[in-house]
Amino acid sequence: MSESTTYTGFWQESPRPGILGWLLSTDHKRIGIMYLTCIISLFIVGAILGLAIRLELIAPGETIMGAQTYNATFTVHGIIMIFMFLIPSIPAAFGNLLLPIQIGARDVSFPKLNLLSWYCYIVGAILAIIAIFSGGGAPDTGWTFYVPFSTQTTTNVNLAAFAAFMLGFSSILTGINFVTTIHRLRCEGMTWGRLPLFVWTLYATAWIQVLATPMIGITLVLVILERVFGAGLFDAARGGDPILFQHLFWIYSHPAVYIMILPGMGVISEIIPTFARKPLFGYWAMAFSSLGIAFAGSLVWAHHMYASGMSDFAVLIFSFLTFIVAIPSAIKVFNWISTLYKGSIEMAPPMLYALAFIFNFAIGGLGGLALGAAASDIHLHDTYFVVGHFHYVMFGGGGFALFAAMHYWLPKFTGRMYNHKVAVIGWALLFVGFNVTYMTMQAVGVAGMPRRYYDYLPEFTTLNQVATAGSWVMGLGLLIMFVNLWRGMCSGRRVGKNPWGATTLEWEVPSPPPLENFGEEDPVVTKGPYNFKGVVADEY
Amino acid sequence: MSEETHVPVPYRTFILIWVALLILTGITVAVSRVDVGALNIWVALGVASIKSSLVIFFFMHLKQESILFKIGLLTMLVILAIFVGMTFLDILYR
Amino acid sequence: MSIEHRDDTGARFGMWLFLYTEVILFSGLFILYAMALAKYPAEFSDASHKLNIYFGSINTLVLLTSSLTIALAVSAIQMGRIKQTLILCWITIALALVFLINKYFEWSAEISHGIYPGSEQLAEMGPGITTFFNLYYFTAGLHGLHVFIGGTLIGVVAVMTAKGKVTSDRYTLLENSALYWHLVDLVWIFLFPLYYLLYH
Amino acid sequence: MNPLTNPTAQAVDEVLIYIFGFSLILLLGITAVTIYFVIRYRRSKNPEPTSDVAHSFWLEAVWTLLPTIIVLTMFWYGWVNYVGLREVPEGALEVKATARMWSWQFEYPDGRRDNKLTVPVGTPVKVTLVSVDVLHSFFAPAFRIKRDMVPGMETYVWFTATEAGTYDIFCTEYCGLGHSDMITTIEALNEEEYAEWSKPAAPSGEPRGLIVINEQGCTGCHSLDGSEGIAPSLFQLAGQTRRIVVNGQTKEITVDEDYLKRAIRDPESEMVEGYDPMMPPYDSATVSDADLQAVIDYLLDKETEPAGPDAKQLLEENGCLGCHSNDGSIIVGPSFKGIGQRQVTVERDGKKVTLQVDAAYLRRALLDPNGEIVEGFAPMMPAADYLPEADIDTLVEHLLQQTGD
Repeated sequence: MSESTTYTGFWQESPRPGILGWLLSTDHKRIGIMYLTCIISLFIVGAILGLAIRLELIAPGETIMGAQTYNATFTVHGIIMIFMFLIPSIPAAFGNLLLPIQIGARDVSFPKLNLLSWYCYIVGAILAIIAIFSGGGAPDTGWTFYVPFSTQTTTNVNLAAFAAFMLGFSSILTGINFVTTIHRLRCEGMTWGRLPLFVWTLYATAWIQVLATPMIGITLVLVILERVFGAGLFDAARGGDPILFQHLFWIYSHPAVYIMILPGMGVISEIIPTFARKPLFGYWAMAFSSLGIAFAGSLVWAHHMYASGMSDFAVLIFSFLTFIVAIPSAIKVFNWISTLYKGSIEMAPPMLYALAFIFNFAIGGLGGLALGAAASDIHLHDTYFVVGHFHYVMFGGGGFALFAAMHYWLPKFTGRMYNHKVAVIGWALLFVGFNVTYMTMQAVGVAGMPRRYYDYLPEFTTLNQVATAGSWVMGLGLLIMFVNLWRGMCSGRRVGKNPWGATTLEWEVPSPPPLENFGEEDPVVTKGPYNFKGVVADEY
Repeated sequence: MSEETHVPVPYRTFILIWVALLILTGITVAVSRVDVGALNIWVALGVASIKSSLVIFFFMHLKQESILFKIGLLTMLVILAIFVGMTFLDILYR
Repeated sequence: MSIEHRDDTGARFGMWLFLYTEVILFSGLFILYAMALAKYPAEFSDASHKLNIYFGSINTLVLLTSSLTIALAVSAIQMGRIKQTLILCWITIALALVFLINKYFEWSAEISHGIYPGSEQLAEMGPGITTFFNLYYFTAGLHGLHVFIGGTLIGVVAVMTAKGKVTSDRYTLLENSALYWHLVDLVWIFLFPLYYLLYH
Repeated sequence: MNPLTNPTAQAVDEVLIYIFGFSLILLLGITAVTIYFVIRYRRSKNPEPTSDVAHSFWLEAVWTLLPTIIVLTMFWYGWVNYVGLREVPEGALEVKATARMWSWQFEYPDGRRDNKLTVPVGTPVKVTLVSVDVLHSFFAPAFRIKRDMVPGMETYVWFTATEAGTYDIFCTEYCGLGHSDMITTIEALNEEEYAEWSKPAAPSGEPRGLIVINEQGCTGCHSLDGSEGIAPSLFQLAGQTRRIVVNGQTKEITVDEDYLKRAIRDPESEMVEGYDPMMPPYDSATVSDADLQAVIDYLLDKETEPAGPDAKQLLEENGCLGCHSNDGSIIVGPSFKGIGQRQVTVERDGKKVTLQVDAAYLRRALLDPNGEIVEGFAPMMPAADYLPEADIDTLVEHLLQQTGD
């Protein structure tokens, strides 16, 4: 690729020069890069807050912050990580970068709407940050905004809830765009059976974004109205029902878990075939299990509420349905592992992250079984076991999938490769630190430590100290990973079209891809997405 | 990527639908004056569903749209029914 | 080399998806309504009597008619009758205004009776009636907001039609605004019997 | 997690062990197979894939069906044992637990209140759960029981302590600032200790006068708390003046022992103005002279009035100490130390006012705490308006005596 040392693809080609060329760009890749930048920045903020939470818990009693600060810290950590990092992470950042290229399109169906969606995201994020520093102080409700506490606290819940509303609106617009794009803009020959699995998972995710997100919108609006007008729709003294809030909240927020994890599964389904040089095992099972998870995921919200005072009959039904959702997830794990069978496996950094994903997700999923069963959930609910469990799924799953995607696709979009040895060191520290931290949290939860405690009884001290030490290893791993990726992007070795020997359409265009992706002629697809015959990896 | 162009719907059809909607509105009001117990709310919802079907299929041209639009609407309605119905599992048995 | 990419069906499909999100948005309030109705059937019936059925019925007629006019406007633009399209659009907007003015008088009357969210008079009527009116104000308020947005949207499209930017072979904008307007009508079709016509 | 012998813990632990056991086997299996494949088929050894099988109906059917069966057994086991947690055995002792920000109060059947849950070993206990402000949750890890406490709703848990000891109770539903301090204990006592613990409350019980009043059904017409009824209230009679009608003449008298005697033995001779003559006379066959004296003593608030709970106990029982310290440190609200002679700056209707703490201020602060907020503190104190007037007086008096140092 010597002739292209100055080639920079979409990074330079733009109707407008400079910063406006980015802020007013409707190019899906530029919007994707803007999302990625914001998401990673907010992730770093959230991670620092997370480390502060762990540091506070290094010993019983007050160590580095008081109770109010602690409550605000875990609330802001939750709001940032859920609404501003995980939900938009893979769908909005990598979905935007990849979806059109992978289906052979030049852009999404509604490029202007796509930009608007990014602005909604930014406005939401800015409002949330203003909420921390203004009014009655940073919100202290937890990211769940449970009533009646959220309607009574004097902290700045109104603005934070409105910020979450804006972020939800951004998510809806992205969802609408993706569903339409996948239906309307597939190139010639790109049948449903030839869609890369990442696209399938984005498709399932986009439907959840469209059909579930409005529910959190109206719920948060009602919390604001409750605070402003004192309406009492969730206030038992005025005829309301506080448990109904939890229903409305989880009707969205449980499917939201799948918004966070499904695209991650899609990423893993792309990476594993590439580094095993084998087609993904059970393509249709994988495709349909994504749709199955998306659908069944909207049937199980009340499994967050077994101890809430909900009816026992509802516990019965929701517990049953919860176990049904476990099955498509299990199928995915088995299919990924079967893909490895008799493959030609290369342990490149993306593959390491992908395998770590499977391990972490398996632990998270299996821990979910104990939470899905009614009797055992009664003990584990609202303890640190839950905190450990959802970090296994969200961070060990969604987060690791994002890191896998960054190691896999950033060379494509920057045209440069990072240092592999350093990447492996970062991965190892992250993986070990992660498991030490969250496995210990699960243990301390089984022992009975409730969540959202800034102070705890002395009997929980040892395990908390181990978890805190683990968080430092994890922090170091993250630091090494980010620095390595950054240096790779700025000054790494240049790569050609297809450094990994992968098969989907994005690897057939130059790195980085040009504006409108495919030059003069639209691509024509003639084979399935994971046909490795004759595909050779470029040297780098 | 097929482009479906619609034949314009004649004014007459729309006006007929409008008359039907007005008649159905009258029926809703009339039925609400008769006491049939818990059935009232179901009759009201039933008539409202018929009215909305007319609006969706004719005014909103769903009749002319491809199967994709219809499946999409069905999906949304199924999810909606799940949200409402399964919340009742708690409220009615508490 | 920006390519002119046009996909009218895609645009309509996107609009439908957006309408689904609107339906789910309203459904949050309808879920609360259903649960409260199951809990306080008699109180809801009493509260329903306090609403003015004439205001409700007139607004129903107004919205159904506006739905007709905007549907006719779409047919008109398809047939290239720009002038008729414009007239129909303006009638729709006028009906939207009638609806909002009607709503204004209805709400003023109720508020003057001390019935509004958070009022003490409402609290004295007991939890069932309080819940009914809270839901009524929030649902009708959200609906009113949609009437306003829909009317504005149609106004913008009408201006664009007058300027020749919306034409007989490029009318997706009008079609999508009409879809949005029909949604406003659909919500009201359910809102009307559930709030105004509840008898036991 | 020590092995526990109490029934609820056993029910939950069985399920936990079953699920964790299966999960461990599955996790080890998945991990072992993955590691084996990664090593066996590494690219240096296996440069090209040696199989291109992309699906297998039977294999996929097996690993769909097998997990389905396994998870359904988990579901069923979990549900059956959950039902056990919900069905309270007969003969359970009933205790009412009230949660407020951020304290616990347990009310026993004999009316006594405490901030710890004291139970006998071997007897099932049903705890009825209510909350007066926001969501809380009752969690006793040793018994594996948990239930949210929802305002406006009654929930419950049950457990049986099989071994004497002290067990933690946590609040597990986030409830704000003092959430992690909302901890108390279950004191499981063996038979003798429990009998000893429950003794003092039983005999002291109610004063004789009150028992007579209740037995005779006086409260059917006369309230004891000052509320108006079809007859004058019996609340705080001593020293009050009443306008009475004697033989058509209205005169004002002071309520005293003699008047009360006449009013009970021969009510129609002197009627309180504004009430109808409908009270039956109570002769000495119905109410003995001794009982009459007891009633009058009770009504006039003489010695037999059981000593009200002392102020320190009230502060503890009602969770005041969760936010207000006795030693001058700031927990959430201002400390009680020196409060009796303190000058405070409060915000009232948006205006700052500096005032000297006095009885009236303390009363306002207890009954309408958020009407005047001390500068630098958040308006979050729940009103103590559920306490009887006498307790409020006790508290105000006690607080005024806190002169610091």
